[in-house]
Amino acid sequence: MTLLDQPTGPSASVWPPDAHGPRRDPAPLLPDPEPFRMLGTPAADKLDPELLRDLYRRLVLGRRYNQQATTLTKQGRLAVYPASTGQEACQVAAAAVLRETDWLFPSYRDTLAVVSRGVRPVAALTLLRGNAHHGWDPKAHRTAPLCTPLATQAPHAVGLAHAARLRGDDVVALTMVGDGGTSEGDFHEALNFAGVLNAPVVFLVQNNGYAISVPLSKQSAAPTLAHKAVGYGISGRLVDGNDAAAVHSVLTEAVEHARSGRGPVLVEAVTYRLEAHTNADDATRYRTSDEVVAWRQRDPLAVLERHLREHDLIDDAGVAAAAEAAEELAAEMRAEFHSEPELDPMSLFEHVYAEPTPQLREQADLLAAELAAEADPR
Amino acid sequence: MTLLDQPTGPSASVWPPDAHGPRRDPAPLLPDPEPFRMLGTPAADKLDPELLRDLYRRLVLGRRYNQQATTLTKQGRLAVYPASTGQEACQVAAAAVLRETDWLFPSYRDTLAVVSRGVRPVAALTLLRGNAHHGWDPKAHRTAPLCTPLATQAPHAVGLAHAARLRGDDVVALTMVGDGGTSEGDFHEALNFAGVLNAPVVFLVQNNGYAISVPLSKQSAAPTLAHKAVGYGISGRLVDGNDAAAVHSVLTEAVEHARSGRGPVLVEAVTYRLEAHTNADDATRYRTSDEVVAWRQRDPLAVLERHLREHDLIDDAGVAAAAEAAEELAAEMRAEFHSEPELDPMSLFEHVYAEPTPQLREQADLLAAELAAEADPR
Amino acid sequence: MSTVATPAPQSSAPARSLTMAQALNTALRDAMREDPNVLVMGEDVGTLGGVFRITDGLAAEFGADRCLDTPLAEAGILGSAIGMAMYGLRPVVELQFDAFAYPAFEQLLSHVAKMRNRTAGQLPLPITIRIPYGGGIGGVEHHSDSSEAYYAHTPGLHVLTPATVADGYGMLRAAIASDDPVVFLEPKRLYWSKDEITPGSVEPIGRAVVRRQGTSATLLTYGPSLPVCLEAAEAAKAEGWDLAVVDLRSLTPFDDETVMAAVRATGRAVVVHEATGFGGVGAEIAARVMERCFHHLAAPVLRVTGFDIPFPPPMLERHHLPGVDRILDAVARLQWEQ
Amino acid sequence: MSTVATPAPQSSAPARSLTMAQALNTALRDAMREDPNVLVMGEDVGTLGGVFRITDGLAAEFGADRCLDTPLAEAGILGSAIGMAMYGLRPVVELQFDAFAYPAFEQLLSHVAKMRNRTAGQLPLPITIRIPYGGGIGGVEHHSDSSEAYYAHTPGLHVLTPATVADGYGMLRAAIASDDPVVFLEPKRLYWSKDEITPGSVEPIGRAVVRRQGTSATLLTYGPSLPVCLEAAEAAKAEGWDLAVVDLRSLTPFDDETVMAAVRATGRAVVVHEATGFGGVGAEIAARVMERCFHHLAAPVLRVTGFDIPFPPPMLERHHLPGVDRILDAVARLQWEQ
Ligand SMILES: Cc1ncc(C[n+]2csc(CCOP(=O)(O)OP(=O)(O)O)c2C)c(N)n1
Ligand SMILES: Cc1ncc(C[n+]2csc(CCOP(=O)(O)OP(=O)(O)O)c2C)c(N)n1
Ligand SMILES: [Mg+2]
Ligand SMILES: [Mg+2]
Repeated sequence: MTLLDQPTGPSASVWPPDAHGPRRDPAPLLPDPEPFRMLGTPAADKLDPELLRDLYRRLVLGRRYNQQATTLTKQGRLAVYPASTGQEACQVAAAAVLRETDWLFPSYRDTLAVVSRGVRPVAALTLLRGNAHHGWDPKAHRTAPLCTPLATQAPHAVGLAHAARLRGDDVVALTMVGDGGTSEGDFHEALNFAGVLNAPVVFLVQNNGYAISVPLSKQSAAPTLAHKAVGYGISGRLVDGNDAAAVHSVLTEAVEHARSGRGPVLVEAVTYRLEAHTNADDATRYRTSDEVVAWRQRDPLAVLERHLREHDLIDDAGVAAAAEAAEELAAEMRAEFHSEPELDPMSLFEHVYAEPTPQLREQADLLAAELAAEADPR
Repeated sequence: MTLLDQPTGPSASVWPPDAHGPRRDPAPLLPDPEPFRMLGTPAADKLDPELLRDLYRRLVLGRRYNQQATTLTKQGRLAVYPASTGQEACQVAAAAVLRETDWLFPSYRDTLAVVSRGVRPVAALTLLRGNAHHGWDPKAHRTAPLCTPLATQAPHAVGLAHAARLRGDDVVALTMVGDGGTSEGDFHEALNFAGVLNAPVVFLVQNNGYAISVPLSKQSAAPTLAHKAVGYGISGRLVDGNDAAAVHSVLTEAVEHARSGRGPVLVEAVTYRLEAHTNADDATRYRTSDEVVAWRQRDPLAVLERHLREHDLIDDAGVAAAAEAAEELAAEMRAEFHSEPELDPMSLFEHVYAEPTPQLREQADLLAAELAAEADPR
Repeated sequence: MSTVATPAPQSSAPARSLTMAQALNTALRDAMREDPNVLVMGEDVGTLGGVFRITDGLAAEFGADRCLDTPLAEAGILGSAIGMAMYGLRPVVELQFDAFAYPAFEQLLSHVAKMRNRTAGQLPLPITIRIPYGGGIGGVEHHSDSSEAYYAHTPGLHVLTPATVADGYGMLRAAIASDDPVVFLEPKRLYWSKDEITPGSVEPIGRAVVRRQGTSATLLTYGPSLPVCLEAAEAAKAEGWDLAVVDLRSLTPFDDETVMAAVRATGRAVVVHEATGFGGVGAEIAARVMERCFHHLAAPVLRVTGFDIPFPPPMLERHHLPGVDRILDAVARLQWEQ
Repeated sequence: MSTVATPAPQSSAPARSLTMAQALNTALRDAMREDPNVLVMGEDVGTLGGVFRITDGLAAEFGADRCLDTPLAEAGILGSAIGMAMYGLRPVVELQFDAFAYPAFEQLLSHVAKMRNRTAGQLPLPITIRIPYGGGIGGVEHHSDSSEAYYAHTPGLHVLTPATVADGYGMLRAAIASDDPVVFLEPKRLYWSKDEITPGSVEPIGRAVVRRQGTSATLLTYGPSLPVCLEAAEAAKAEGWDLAVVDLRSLTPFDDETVMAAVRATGRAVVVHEATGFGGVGAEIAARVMERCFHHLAAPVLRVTGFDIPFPPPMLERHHLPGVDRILDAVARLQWEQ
């Protein structure tokens, strides 16, 4: 009856056949509790230098993007900005591993991943600028709107991936959730649905150690967040989120795993938010500068640049070229945010429904009359 | 600052100290994927015969209770009855392992556990009879009302257990959830809170294979439901839910574990609902009679009685005495349900708030006038 | 009103006598036959055919993928339906009972209701959310809530509730055909009501209908209270009142035109619904009728609703639910002497 | 009205000038000092002192157990608060923003609101649920909802919203002292408003207050719209209108007495709130005023509310929110010629 493969069977030995089976063998689902690393390990020697240089350019761009967005916020050009500074390796890798036909389901902090997916910064930042709720064509970019209610995008990713599979399409959905977001019921329900439907979804948890002020130790007592996978019969992977090569590698495998019908994957990337939660937050209230300094040593950009330099995979010209591209992006951002966005108050009544209700038509008339009176106060 | 012990530390080897630790070692949390059994194994030899006889008497009583409630339903004396026939070992053990000062948080199917806790059947069944929402003093019996919205009672248990701990009281809360209920977000949030707070809670999942018509294979792809524990840093145990001695033993350990401050425990008891979901359900639509027959072979009452007989731990007189006590209970139930419950329509306005609002007083007057007119139509 | 693609009526299908449950089932089946993108999902909808059998036989005809038994998690159900709709499917979600829709409230408010608006029309969500609602069937607590006010107050949702067997069919077809999300509230105590339907007929969204003409006063109602109001109107004849009865059918959008005309014609009105009165949909109806028909009214618009209490236990529910006598008492208070 | 244990006023504490945020903070601190059973819990309430700093310093004074940073899960927060209340604690729960209360909707409706009733008074739940709500601070989507209608329609909850700094203190004290659950809606755009308070004073639950006497018409409002209405009343003087302004303060219970008296005195009324109009609390107010004051009214009660749209992006919110002009336009439509 069903188009989909059922999850693969149990190892008959561990479970009596009459007891509501089949059940999976837990062993292959459990993550290695040591985060996967490549840079600085022998594994790095086998990496394609061009991939590393590409990741480096993306990281440089990403860092500059974060800086420019932060500056724009200080200038009042954005209503609020949750920076991903320090998390750029996760952001750019999440976009890099996806095909054009795959879908990304970002959270509010993931605008860099959206930009890496090809969306222009001014569009990616529309929500945070405050002129509209959303700025890009989600279908053209196969990128869902930024999601603010925590973890609520996770079931969307599962549904979309399942729908694509029903249609016979080769699509993977990747959704990004924070460590705090893993506590929400929606996270659980999404992973459970994904496991049962064997949907081609990758859940990328950026564990940056904090949910605003709340540290991971008050968020979860799990061995690692990746260990949550086993409760859903899906595979868990743990990766050093500040090692761009490792994140890229683990996510590439995860996406391939999902695409090939072997089921969803939960990836925990251990990283750190170097800035405050948003510009409105005061991080000194809940963490020490020592901690921040320690994590700056593991800045994903610095880590990768050091590797490239040490292995002679990049020269000053390469570094300069990356910086130049980043400056171009920053200049583009400044230019685009320089002009005030066009605003049409009457747009409030558009797209509430396919066609406005009689009630909305009345209300639109009221606003139109007010605007006319404002324009011509007599 | 905090009264409570923090969860015990990480094994330093598996996790870099700067990466949002401490993290737990997963190994001790993982359940043995083979359900724990005692009856029919050498472990049974060490069991206290009096405990087994006590469990037997409770099972006989429980079975009779289920039968009588089902009969009352057929007679229209209950609005609906979700029988726990086949699950009596879980029901009676859940009550038996608790101290008087502990709290029970049952679901709608767990009236037998409530009765085993000392609540009279007519009170335990009030909700299902339909004359009131609830029938016993929850504080006196330390038993929360039957909970219908699935898994929503689980966070209550966590909060109560945590509150008791804050007060310095030696209280454990045990909550009962079905296999289907484990899919709800509230289940996840409760386990996560319990793990983080290290609250003295035991989660007993009665996995009876179905959520109404939906089999476990469509509910979860987990190796076992007990494996979900690891994602919360709590201990998971798996037990044959039709082996009363095993359930009693595992739950006793779990309660002791929680009480001693070693943290919450998730116990999955694998069992089977021998009757339909409720009297309103038609189980033939979704399961074969072969399956039911196979499970009847593992009827918890038959399993224990066989054990007792084979080991000469009970004689015919003992069996007859148990049956007699059960008949007394059934007679009491018939008597209590024979009379119509007293109903006071004006009670609708009581206990909405500590004191009725002016709005409720007006509405009460309206109903009073209607009742007066009904009584004296003129 | 919402765009409703009117599917070609199924040949010249003859009228058939069905229960409301069967009419809804037929509507689902017809919609699934016509559009391969329509799929049904929820708890127990597949093998069992739903606890009220509204999805009976659909899994057999269309397969388990198009009539999907989901895990037991309402936010997950609605949340994954959102993702499916984003990919072009048209999910029809069953939430098993009124109170069991609450776990999906965040998905409903923060996503379903807003997605079209927040993406400036780029991600419409053609999702139908079927919810059996209301009392009158002796359900234990959490099985009898009337939750329409929560949905009607939420912009971006259409909120429909059929009161007749024919509307059960026609309105459900319209809901599924709508490109907007529809909360489709099924009065569970009318599931067993019987009447004729014409398969293939689609009721446009947003139109109220006058079920009974009358001259003395107008009863404004919907869903499970319609039959009660019609009964009250019959009984009122004995008192010399000729009551009009309007079935709103669609709470959002609201058919001001039909309602105001019906009230102006009589100059008196009573709103009737099962839900708790305070802040209920009846408040909106009474307020807008009085705003718009103030000088046509001989008396204030009165409301007959459930009390402001949690839904009572089965044996007491009849005292809570608006009945014929309570409606007639309200009609009697419409200041006939002045 | 609800039982309110009136705590002894703190000695002869002098009036102090505070922001609303500070007043709320002081109320929490005073309540925690007086009753060891009071505890505060929620996301970021501990170390950070809350994103609006309402719980600032409480963890330092009372410890992490009485000012508990919880995991990020609203149903879990409210659900565990229920268990704590069952054991005799009096939890004050912070849900960080309006739209982030929705995940807790099932716990709120199916348990918090009903527990006293379903157990015939045996399990009262003295829980205060603080929710910063409403717009006007340039918040991005999901940070500006006015969700009071959902709560006001739910029997078993008290729904309070302070509009002045003094009420921020006095009403929060009353909420915490109440043996019933209270949804305490804090107008976030008034957090920075400043005024004097008298520590120790508790406002009884359920009383509206006339903030401004007037003879021409009565504005009925609450929470974030009170200052706007007072401003409108000032501006109305130029048009020759003398407007009364009533601050409802408590939506449940509703103070019919004060409201009806204030409306009867002027014969005209406008209801003002930020929330979406359709099915909003304003509908209830307008309906009950017209039901009860029909023959005292020279014109229908009008409503000035947010439009029936999802809350707009920051740069457009001013067009959505009721402002002085929109209120005066409504006053002008109160049929002065007749
Ligand atoms: C349902 C919900 N509750 C609360 C919030 C408020 N909030 C916004 S971000 C945040 C912390 C999120 O932490 P995490 O998931 O770790 O992501 P990070 O900010 O670290 O990227 C909170 C509590 C929200 N957006 N949604
Ligand atoms: C939140 C919620 N959703 C749906 C239901 C309707 N419902 C009642 S029982 C049930 C199945 C429960 O299955 P399980 O948790 O396995 O418990 P069992 O009935 O097997 O004891 C369902 C779907 C409910 N009570 N609550
Ligand atoms: Mg985080
Ligand atoms: Mg079950």
